[in-house]
Amino acid sequence: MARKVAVVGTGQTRHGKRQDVSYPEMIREAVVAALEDAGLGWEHIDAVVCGSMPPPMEGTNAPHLWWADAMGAGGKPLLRVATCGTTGISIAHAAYYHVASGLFDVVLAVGAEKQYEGESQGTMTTVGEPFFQRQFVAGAPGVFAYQCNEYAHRYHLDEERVRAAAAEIAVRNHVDALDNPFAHLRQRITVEDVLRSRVLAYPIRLLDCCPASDGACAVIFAAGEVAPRITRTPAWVAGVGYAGEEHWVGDSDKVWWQSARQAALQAYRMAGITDPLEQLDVAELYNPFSFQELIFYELFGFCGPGEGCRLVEEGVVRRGGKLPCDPSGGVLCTNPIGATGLIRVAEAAMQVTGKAGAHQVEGARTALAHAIGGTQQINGVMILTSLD
Amino acid sequence: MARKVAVVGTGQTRHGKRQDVSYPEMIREAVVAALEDAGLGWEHIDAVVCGSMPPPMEGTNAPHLWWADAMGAGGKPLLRVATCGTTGISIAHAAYYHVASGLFDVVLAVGAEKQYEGESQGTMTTVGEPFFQRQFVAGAPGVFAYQCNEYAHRYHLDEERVRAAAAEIAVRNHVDALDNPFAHLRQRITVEDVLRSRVLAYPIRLLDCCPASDGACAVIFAAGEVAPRITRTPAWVAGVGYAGEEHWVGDSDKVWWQSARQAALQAYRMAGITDPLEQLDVAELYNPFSFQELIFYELFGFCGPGEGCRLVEEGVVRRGGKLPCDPSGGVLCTNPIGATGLIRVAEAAMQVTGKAGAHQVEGARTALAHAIGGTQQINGVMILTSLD
Amino acid sequence: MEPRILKDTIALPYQWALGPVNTRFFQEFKERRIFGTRCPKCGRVLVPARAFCARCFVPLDEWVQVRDEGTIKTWTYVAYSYVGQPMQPPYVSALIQLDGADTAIPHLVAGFDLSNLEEVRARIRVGTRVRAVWREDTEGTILDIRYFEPV
Amino acid sequence: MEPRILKDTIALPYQWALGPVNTRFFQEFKERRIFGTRCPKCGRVLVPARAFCARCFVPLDEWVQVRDEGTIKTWTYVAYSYVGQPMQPPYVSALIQLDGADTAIPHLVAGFDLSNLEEVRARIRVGTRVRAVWREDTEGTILDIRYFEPV
Ligand SMILES: [Zn+2]
Ligand SMILES: [Zn+2]
Repeated sequence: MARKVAVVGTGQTRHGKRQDVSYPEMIREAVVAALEDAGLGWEHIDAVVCGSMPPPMEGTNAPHLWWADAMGAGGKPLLRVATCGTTGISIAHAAYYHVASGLFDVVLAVGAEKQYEGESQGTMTTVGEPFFQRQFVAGAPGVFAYQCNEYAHRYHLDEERVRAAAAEIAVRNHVDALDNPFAHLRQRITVEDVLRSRVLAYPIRLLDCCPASDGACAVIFAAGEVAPRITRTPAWVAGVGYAGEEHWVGDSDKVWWQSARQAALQAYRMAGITDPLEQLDVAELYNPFSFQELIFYELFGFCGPGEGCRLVEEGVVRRGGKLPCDPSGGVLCTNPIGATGLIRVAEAAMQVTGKAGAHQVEGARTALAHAIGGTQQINGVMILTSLD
Repeated sequence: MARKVAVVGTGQTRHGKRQDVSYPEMIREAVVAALEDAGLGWEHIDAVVCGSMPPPMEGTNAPHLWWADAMGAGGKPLLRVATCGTTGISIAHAAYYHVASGLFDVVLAVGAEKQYEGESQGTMTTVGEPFFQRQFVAGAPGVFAYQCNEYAHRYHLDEERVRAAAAEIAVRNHVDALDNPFAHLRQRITVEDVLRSRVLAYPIRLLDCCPASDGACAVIFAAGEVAPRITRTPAWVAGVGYAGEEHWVGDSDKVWWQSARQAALQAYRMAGITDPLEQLDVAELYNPFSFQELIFYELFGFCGPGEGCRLVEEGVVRRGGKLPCDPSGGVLCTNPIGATGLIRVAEAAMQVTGKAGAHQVEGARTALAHAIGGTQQINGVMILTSLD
Repeated sequence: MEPRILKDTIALPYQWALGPVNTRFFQEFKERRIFGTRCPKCGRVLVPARAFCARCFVPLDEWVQVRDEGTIKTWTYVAYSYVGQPMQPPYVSALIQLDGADTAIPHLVAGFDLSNLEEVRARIRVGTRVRAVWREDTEGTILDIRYFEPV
Repeated sequence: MEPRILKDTIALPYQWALGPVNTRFFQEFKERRIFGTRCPKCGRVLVPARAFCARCFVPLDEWVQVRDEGTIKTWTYVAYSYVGQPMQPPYVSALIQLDGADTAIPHLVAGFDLSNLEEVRARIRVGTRVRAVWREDTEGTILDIRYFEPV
């Protein structure tokens, strides 16, 4: 039985094109915001866990060392975690293990990216091994477009229906982002705009696709014994699940995606969740591409296999519905990749503690945060709750 | 109080120029060796923690994904840790936290490097931030040569005496490596050879400097409840210490090096060590450059400040002495960087469980493993013991 | 004062060791033969040939030739470009399960007009049969197959 | 069969944002002025100028000019070369604490015969005083100082 752990503070930068600040200055914005939210000083932090995408993304090959001063990491254990797109949720998991181990009481988790400083898709292409796959991996859109096309075919879904549901998700995320002061894309769009936007990697069109963002997120985890002394509103870590996948892109099923399913089921088991649609109040899914979100509804048990479109059509997953998804506007509107998974955790914590402001889901008590990474190789889930 | 954790198995590849195998094939050599040592199957592993240097070192930008199958990581949590030179010890710490948290019983830690596949010093130069430091960071030898020259000056030591002690350390490591079947450099050298070898970055000469190695290491950590069922010879983690440093290379003292001192003192406190020279039986120090080892003797309390040379001169730190250091031949003879810190942990575990073969320190019960990383920014220590 | 930007390029050379299994695979590839390895435990034929099975963790040494024809498992039409892109868009990237293999490999599908998405959609779907079009002068790399074309 | 090697080069372009503090620092640098920022808490003058103090975690906004002369805190003579090396060996890299600063910066020491280590050792040691030699045409980069020369 692991030690109880809670999120006691979160901080985000304004996300977008942040050429106004250097990398460490951007990091510090998020760290200071999280410390202020928790009412802590940097001297109260026992250890720091941080991360971003592979370092060629920004051309600084051990960025945690450059960030150290901005995170107040001098004299503290400093871990850098880098699992690709999953990085943010991996940071959260690693920080959680630090505290759960009993060796540290208060741990700062920091994720960040400065996509405008390098070539994200060029870097991601070199994630593939050099002999067989690298030539054909067309950045992230190329990889995930495979999954989207296979999905529609698997369940014999009408392509137009899937297309419409994905467009609806894109529109919903963009509308929700207008209520999130940290969001990158802040523009009202219509289903027609989505369908008219140019194809990146079929079926993914420009407005089905996340932006490249600069930004950082910081989350403070504290042990059960100290969390209530730090804040009146701890967001307890109720469950964690995290699973890898085999290496070769063509070896395993990415529609009934084992690692995503396993990560969710593990987290549910730990959190005592047997009926996610009933027991979760909000979910921050990792949706860099609108279509993918349909798949996660199914893998996470919000509906049965092949039924994802229905949840969109019936309004179940929109704000005001039974299980609002991505009320922050999601990855689709904000994607500083190394921070993105951690932003899901921060947003989940904000929701269950009533701190989400204009995009607050009323009465939210239990929330799911999720991220994926690699060429569809890792899934991580964390469930937060205000219920003690 | 953290859960008890032990090392129950270790595995290393033959280190050196390993162009005979692909990266995953090399990884698998170490993993299979560790599983065999522990008498476990891959299905007994609950989670995998792995890492290497910044990925431009090998030009594969999320290598853990490529290694996944070789580590048996499918369907398991898979974390990639990358803290620069410290990576190996950071992997050990992170794997230890996993088990200590109570969430996992058996965790596989894997570190590796394929230095012959890329340009190590070119990659390490880009560890420096691009505005001020990168131009002047002459790879690892350049950074650590600063430390070596400052050391001699700080304590008003006769440069010839320091030079002789460092040469003696280089010779001792090379001799010891002959008894280590996994070692990369396997050649008998003399003090004269060291002094005649060409200068890389004064005072560091070629034979004061570690080689560039390919290689991998795997270590299996298990919870206190299950470790004794896995092996009759668990190597208990008695203490861990880990500390970061400020970012700017010219801001802090690298001779009386705070992060190294702090890491050791934390680990000693946890392990109940008050007199390291008496209580430690063997130490695997991170010595990519012969001179540095003198500094660690002092920081780790084997002697007082400025007294490092005496330990060499009096034979205290050689095999047969009071506290043999680097009986494996050390980093100086084998440096697959991402594995190197983990090799220190593996060697420490091998020593305290009597599994070190020809380089066994007789009767060793308690051992210290250590690694450093970044532009002198991180130090990690782990103490292993066979004493229950 | 407008914050400044510093521009530079980092270029590093690499030499990746193929190891014995990939070396042999590409040796056969040069002769326009495609091999997998069969797992003695789960029975699957894994393509490209592997040194070990990810699901059973056992070493593999039974080499099995598969056909250079197969079925599209999934695909995408790539119409955007980026710095560092290995291929020139537009192109079709697909996962293709070769006859005799239990896994699919990524490669290109081409050999017809790729300028228009709707025409591509008319030619390509999950399940479409395709066949390798080989280079004249094979070199032992994955690009010895220029692309797969619909049968 | 001899295992094969695949060779390639990866080149990627970057544009790093300097942010307001570095931008201002290099603006002054262009005019051959070197600035640090003073920490209101610990009183140290940090060079190059910083947005915050690593030890006190407070923002810094008091800019303090320091001299372009200082003292070598430590040094090395670099005589080996590698792919991707920014400078051409042999060269002397040193940490130099400028007069008025509480921290040291890395830079080159030159302006005399660098071909022989023993001659270099005769000129350079910890404690040697040095002075910046500036470029004629400054551009606002750290290389506007060509090197430091012994005084
Ligand atoms: Zn099998
Ligand atoms: Zn201060």
